[in-house]
Amino acid sequence: MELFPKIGWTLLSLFVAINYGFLINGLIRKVMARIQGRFGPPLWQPYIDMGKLLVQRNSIMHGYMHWLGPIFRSVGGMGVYVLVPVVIGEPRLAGFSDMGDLLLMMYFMFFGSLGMALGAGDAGHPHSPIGVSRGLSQMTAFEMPFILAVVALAAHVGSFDINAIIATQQHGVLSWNLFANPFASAAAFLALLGMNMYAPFNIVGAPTEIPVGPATEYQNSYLSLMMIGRSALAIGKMVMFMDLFLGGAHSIGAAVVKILAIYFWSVFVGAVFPRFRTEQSVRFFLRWPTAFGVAGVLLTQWVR
Amino acid sequence: MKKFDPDRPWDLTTLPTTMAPQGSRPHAPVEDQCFLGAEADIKQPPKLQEAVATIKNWFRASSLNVLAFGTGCGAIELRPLSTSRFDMSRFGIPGAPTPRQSNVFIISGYLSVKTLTRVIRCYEQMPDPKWVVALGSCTINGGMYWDSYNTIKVLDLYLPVDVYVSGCMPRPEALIAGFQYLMDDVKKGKANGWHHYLENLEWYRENQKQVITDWDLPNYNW
Amino acid sequence: MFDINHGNLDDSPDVGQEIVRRIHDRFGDFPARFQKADLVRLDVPQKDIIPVLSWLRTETPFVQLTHLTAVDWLEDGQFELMYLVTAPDLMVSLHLCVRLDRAKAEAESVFNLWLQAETYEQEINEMFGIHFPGSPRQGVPFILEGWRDMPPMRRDFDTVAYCDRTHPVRPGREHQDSRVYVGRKFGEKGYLK
Amino acid sequence: MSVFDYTTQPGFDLISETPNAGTTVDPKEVQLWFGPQHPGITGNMSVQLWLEGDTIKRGITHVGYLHRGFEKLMERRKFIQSFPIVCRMCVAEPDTTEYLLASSLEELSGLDQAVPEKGQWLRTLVMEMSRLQVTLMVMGGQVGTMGMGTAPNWTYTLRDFLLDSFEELTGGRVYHMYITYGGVRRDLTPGFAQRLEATLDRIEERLPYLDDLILNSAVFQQRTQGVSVVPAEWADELGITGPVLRAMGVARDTRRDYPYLKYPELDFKVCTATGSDIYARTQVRRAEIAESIHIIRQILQMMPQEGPYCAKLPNMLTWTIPAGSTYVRAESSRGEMGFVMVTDGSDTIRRVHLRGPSYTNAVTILERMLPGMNIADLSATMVSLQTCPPEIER
Amino acid sequence: MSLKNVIAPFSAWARAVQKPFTVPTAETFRPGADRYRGWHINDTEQCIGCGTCSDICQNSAIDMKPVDEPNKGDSGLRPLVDYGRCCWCALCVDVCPSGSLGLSSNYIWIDRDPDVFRYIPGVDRKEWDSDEKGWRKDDGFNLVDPDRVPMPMMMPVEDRVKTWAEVVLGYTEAEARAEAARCVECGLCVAACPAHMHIPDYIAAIRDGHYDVAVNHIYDNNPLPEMCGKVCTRRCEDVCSIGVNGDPLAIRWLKRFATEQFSDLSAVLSHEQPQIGTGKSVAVIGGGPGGLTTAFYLAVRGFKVTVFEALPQVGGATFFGIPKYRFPLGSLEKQIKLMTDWGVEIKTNHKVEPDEFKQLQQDYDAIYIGTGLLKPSSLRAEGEDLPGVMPAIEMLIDHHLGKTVEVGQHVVVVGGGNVAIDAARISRRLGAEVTIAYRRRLEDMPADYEEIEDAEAEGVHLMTQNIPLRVEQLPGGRLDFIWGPAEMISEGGGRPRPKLIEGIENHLAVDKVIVAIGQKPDLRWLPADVAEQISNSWGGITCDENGMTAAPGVFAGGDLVNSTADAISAIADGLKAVDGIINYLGLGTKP
Repeated sequence: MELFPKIGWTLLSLFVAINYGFLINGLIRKVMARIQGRFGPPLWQPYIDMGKLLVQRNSIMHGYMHWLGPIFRSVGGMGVYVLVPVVIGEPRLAGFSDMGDLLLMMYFMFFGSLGMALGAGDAGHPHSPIGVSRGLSQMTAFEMPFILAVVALAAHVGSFDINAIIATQQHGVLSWNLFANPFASAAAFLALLGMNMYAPFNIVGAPTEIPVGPATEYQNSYLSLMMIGRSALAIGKMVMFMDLFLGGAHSIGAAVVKILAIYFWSVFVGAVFPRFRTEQSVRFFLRWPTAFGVAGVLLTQWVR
Repeated sequence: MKKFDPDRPWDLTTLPTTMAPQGSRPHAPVEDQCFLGAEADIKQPPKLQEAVATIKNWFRASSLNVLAFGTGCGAIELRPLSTSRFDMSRFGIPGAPTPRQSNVFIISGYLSVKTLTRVIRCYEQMPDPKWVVALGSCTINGGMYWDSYNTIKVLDLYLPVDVYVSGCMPRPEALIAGFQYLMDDVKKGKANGWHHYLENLEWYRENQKQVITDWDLPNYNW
Repeated sequence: MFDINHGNLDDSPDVGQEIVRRIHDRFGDFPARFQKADLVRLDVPQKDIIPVLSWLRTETPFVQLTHLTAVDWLEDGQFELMYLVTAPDLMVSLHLCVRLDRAKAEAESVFNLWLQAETYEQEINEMFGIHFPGSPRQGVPFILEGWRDMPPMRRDFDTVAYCDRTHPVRPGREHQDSRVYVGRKFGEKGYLK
Repeated sequence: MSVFDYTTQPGFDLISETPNAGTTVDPKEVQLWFGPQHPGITGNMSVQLWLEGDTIKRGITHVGYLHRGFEKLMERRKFIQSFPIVCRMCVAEPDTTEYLLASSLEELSGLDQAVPEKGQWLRTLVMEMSRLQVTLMVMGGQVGTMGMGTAPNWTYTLRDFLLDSFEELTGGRVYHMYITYGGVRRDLTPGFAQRLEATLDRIEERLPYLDDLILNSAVFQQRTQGVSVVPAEWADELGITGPVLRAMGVARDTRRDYPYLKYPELDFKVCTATGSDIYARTQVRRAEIAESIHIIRQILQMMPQEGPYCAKLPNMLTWTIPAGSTYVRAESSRGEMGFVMVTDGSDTIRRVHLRGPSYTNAVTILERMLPGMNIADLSATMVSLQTCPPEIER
Repeated sequence: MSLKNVIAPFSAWARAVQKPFTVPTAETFRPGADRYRGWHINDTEQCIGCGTCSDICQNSAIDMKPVDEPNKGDSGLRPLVDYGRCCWCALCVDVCPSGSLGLSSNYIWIDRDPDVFRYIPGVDRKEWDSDEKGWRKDDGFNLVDPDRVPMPMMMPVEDRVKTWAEVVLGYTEAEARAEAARCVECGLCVAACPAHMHIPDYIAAIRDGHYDVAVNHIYDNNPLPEMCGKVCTRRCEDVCSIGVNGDPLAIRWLKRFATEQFSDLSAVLSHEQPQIGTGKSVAVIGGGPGGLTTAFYLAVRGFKVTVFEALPQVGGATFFGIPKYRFPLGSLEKQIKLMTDWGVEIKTNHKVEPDEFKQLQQDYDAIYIGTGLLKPSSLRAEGEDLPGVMPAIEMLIDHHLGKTVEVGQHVVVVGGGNVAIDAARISRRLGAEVTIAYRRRLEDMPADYEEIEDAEAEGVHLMTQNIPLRVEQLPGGRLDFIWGPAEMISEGGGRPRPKLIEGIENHLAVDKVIVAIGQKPDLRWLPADVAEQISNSWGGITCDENGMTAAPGVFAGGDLVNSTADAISAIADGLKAVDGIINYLGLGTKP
């Protein structure tokens, strides 16, 4: 595909993905509300929030680094998304997946978080650095099993190319890495809990401890930018997990369902648990998930 | 427009026509300035301006983040309101943990002088436009603490109030009705206590300093 | 932790009577009032209160300071400190009341005996202006902030006058006392006075 | 320099261009204001913390944000006029203070003998219902401070069903103003017992799920076991009562030790747990919910259906009470609450002082538990100690 | 971390498929409970404006506001509630003596203007005014004491008729203070009392044990309080706010209690009135309560006052009209002694003649006429001239002057006023069987209800709806009292009127028929021209608002003027005349 149509299609796809992220966000609020025994806000509430954030005044400025935080964050999120192929064999929805590999994706994931951390740290409010330190410790912890899982898959395929990993899973459901390499999957899906920052791993922005953590001084347009970035990142991550473990998707419908299913895994856990303290969550990730990750790598070697 | 009457500071229909009071930051103009519209600079037809204002106000009214600050007794009814039984989030009213991200300040009853200092601080940290909902008798005329040495009696001498919800304490249902009232006002563009506060900052500051003896707040509002 | 003599106080049929008898034997004949099964009030002179309290704290089961508060007897020119000391196992409390001179409002601290007395004494210091030398938080604001007036719990502090001075109320109220209104309306007047 | 710097306000705000006067900042320390504007604080109070990372080095509680001068106000009101005030002393649990005021003045005036049987039963019912509703609230709030929304949503709703019963019986949801001198203000409504039973059934139906969510939850256990242990030797020294004490394994309960109202006639056990940590306190509260339901069922069965509910009162506008002083106590959901009441023969109270469990819990105990605590546990600890700011400062 | 504890919390997901707890949006504004404490309502018809709600409100949330159209007998005030103060404790409802105040079950009131949260319930119409639900007064919980402290009686009923001793014992100190403590100090009684006595003030003083203060308050506008304390018609108690739903405060007994505490009143009383009347003199004709009031308060101001009384004893109707078992002579004498001590000159057995009146007009600066009603009304039935038929007023005067009154074995007293009851009870004590014949129903009787009860208790037989037809002489000196039954018919407004049922004649054999159906004025002692000038159609005297008649310098008051025929009205007239005389003589500071 030519570059410019590709850019156009990717931007369109990104736009749709962000909207889908918003809807999923609304849906999750609904579902969370249901288990709590209430109706919850309307499905389109994230859009209204977004609109509201855009029409409110900003009243504070903590310097340009602070302002750049959400931009890093959204660039990171979008970077992840544009590097994943959403539908197999559909070049218009494949983004730039042929131009980058898993390592670049993970770089973007780190990049967003680190940029955010840098920006938030500039806010001056003690909640921000505390939240940042919590977030970074937890991130380092869950990256461990996640990287092990990715390494296991990459070792299996012999490449960090995501299209190659997808290609190995096209021999029926059982060939999905979810079943082909359950240990790596377990490691990755447990790490996903940490990535999505639902309970019990939502220590970063815990409202009852350090209200909204790193984002404590962000408001309005900054927040709206962060919402966009988070939405793109969430969909990007889900698509990545879909590609890595659920064999990708052959149609848009399948992608929608699989993304939702993967996302709901963390909601399913998050609704019923309180949160861990930082050191507990670090300890958690470095224990069973890491063990699973190591087992996944070993399994790959053994299968080979 | 009626003349601003210092004896009736709570009468928000008497907005003075002067510009922002002395001491306020130059970039806090009276015009509505936000990410989506530094429209004061752009010459737009009035019809369009009106339509844009309507849309903006609709967005503002439909997503009211309530600052989590239980200033008084009334805070106990905010819990049922925000949890399953009354579920205020279905009306688009979630809680917000920090003043930077909230739009509505619920003054849930009496304010001791010590709390008033914090309330003013939090109020000024909130981004404009922002609204104050005052609960119960205490905010109107002192309530049952009318002769207490440590509580203020008339809230609107110190902060602009957009909606009063009567009752001691108001039930969650009354609070929901209060929010609906506030939403209506916001949609119509009537609830502009924040604007009033900016314009009469000196007057408010003077009142605030009368009761707060240890004054360490800045004299401008940003 | 402490040498608590649970001794024969446990065995006595009426703990209140027994402990008062012992205090009388040891410290002097303070007036005692047996108010109910679990409460005895003792009026102790100021010089004896600390010895009585430390004796109770260290050598009897009356180990708990349930509260400490003050009363302002403005007419008598005195403050009264009320210590409620409880024997949690025996379920009996002693209300030890001490009168202080109001002009020289100072009392000895019991912080050394009970840790939490620091808060009680801090509050009494703030609210009544009674000074407890040696208590750790004397003079530190506890509840009030930026208070410039006399300690508010003193009887001669007029809270209404303070409110009138400091906290404006909403104008427009006007009250007619029915007694006065009716008298005036119907021409009530006196013929002797 | 005083460590009590009360000029700074929620968190640092460096933009305010006025550095917090009087504070010296250790470069390694972060100073953090936990409250009063804070979602994790139990009411309007604040804890000033000095942190190193997530660990608290030391801290000081600041109260007074809710001070209304109740004790002063009651000194200048007639006895009956004090009655609407006292329920505001502890917002969540108004009935205990109402009972304490009523019983202390009844004792001093000699009215206590006149309180009719049914009035006593109704008082007991209301007191126990109020204990139940607060315990439910705290039970959910405990896990709510740890970031789970599901359980608090349920328990607040269950509490709200109880508030419906309160509303039916007393005419008010939160401030009941029901227990007054000589008895209570109104009789039972027809069919009240059945509706209350239904509510109790509804609560009981949900309790196993709550157990699964809270006590049986692996994460909750990890978060709470061994956390914020109150040393046993503090029990007597600091006058700890209530669930905090019973979580140390000490079976003390004002209802049993200093019997009042109809509690001697009721069959209930004093719930204890061991460990003295947050988990143990939650266990005690969970057991007390079941026990309270059991007690309320008994009351509904044993209560006489007929009879007066309030003694014949003298003219309340001119009521005078002979001079005297007393101390009365009752078991609230937090522990022993007491009123020191001094009268001087006039028609007003001379001095009244509320002795609440939060007073030591939130100031003395909390401040001593802070060093070394993780900031994540602070909120949970405050809830488990059930600190209630309005009761501290009145 | 056991696996079981990891899995257990997931059971909560069962909740997700159940119905939410949330109140549906459509039902969000649920109605309050049946006794919810919502906004105030007030039945302005029932409200008496006593202000008790305002007194008990610890938030000072209730103001009493004058309203345009007050009802008769109330203060003209209505409560205004400030919802900037209210705490909805509903003590105002529970204390409301009339039960008019209530709380509705509405609870939503939202506004952006804080000034609107003030209103007068019932007057400012609100949508919840007709709410049936909400907090209402309950009989089982009373904040004021509705039960009067019972007045102890001297002796059992059966012994009473044998003696002339006083029937009522009077309160003890404890009882009086307990009774006084029931007062809510609304002041409605002040309006109802013709003399506007300072009732709440002296009751409060009695409550606090300051009886000297109480007596000073009482004497401030009543020189015969001990008499009033025993026999007053006490219109104050009729309007007493506690009396709406309970026993009214025993104001009369309390006044009696206070005045009986002191044998020497001069030592207790103090007066601060300036001596403006030195050199002026006033003649008071008729030593009844009105005349004595004028005389006393003018004497206090330094006037030279002379009282002319035709009977051997001053006191007028309070002397001869009230039996001694209700009002012992000693009480009266104590009060008269105070008057003479303070400068009133009293001339008894001195009947003023027409010529003398002219002389008095010249000798004195002003004259007060208070001769009362002495001419009995006629029975307007055949046989009223028979020797056994006698007017009650004559019988009472004779009795009090110590003359022997023959009543025989059986007496019928015609009438239903206090005079009739007094005549009946005196006859009963003289040993007769007594029947009272009254034209209307029992509840229409103008006499004091306590008097009626006491009379019945003493064995007086009451016959109501009984219209005398004629009296006939029977052989043996007895009389046949013939009467017909009446039915009550109401026409238009007004109270029901008795109408004779024709054709029925009942007979009653009696020894005496005592006629007590009222008296008329008798002005024959006045010079004809003066009488002509000042009298009116029914033979009484018409006065202006200062108490002055058409003749300059001649004032009048009491039964002659106001026809209400009770002592307290006469005292009120006397007080009016005091002001009138002072102003007439140009000594007052006119407002």
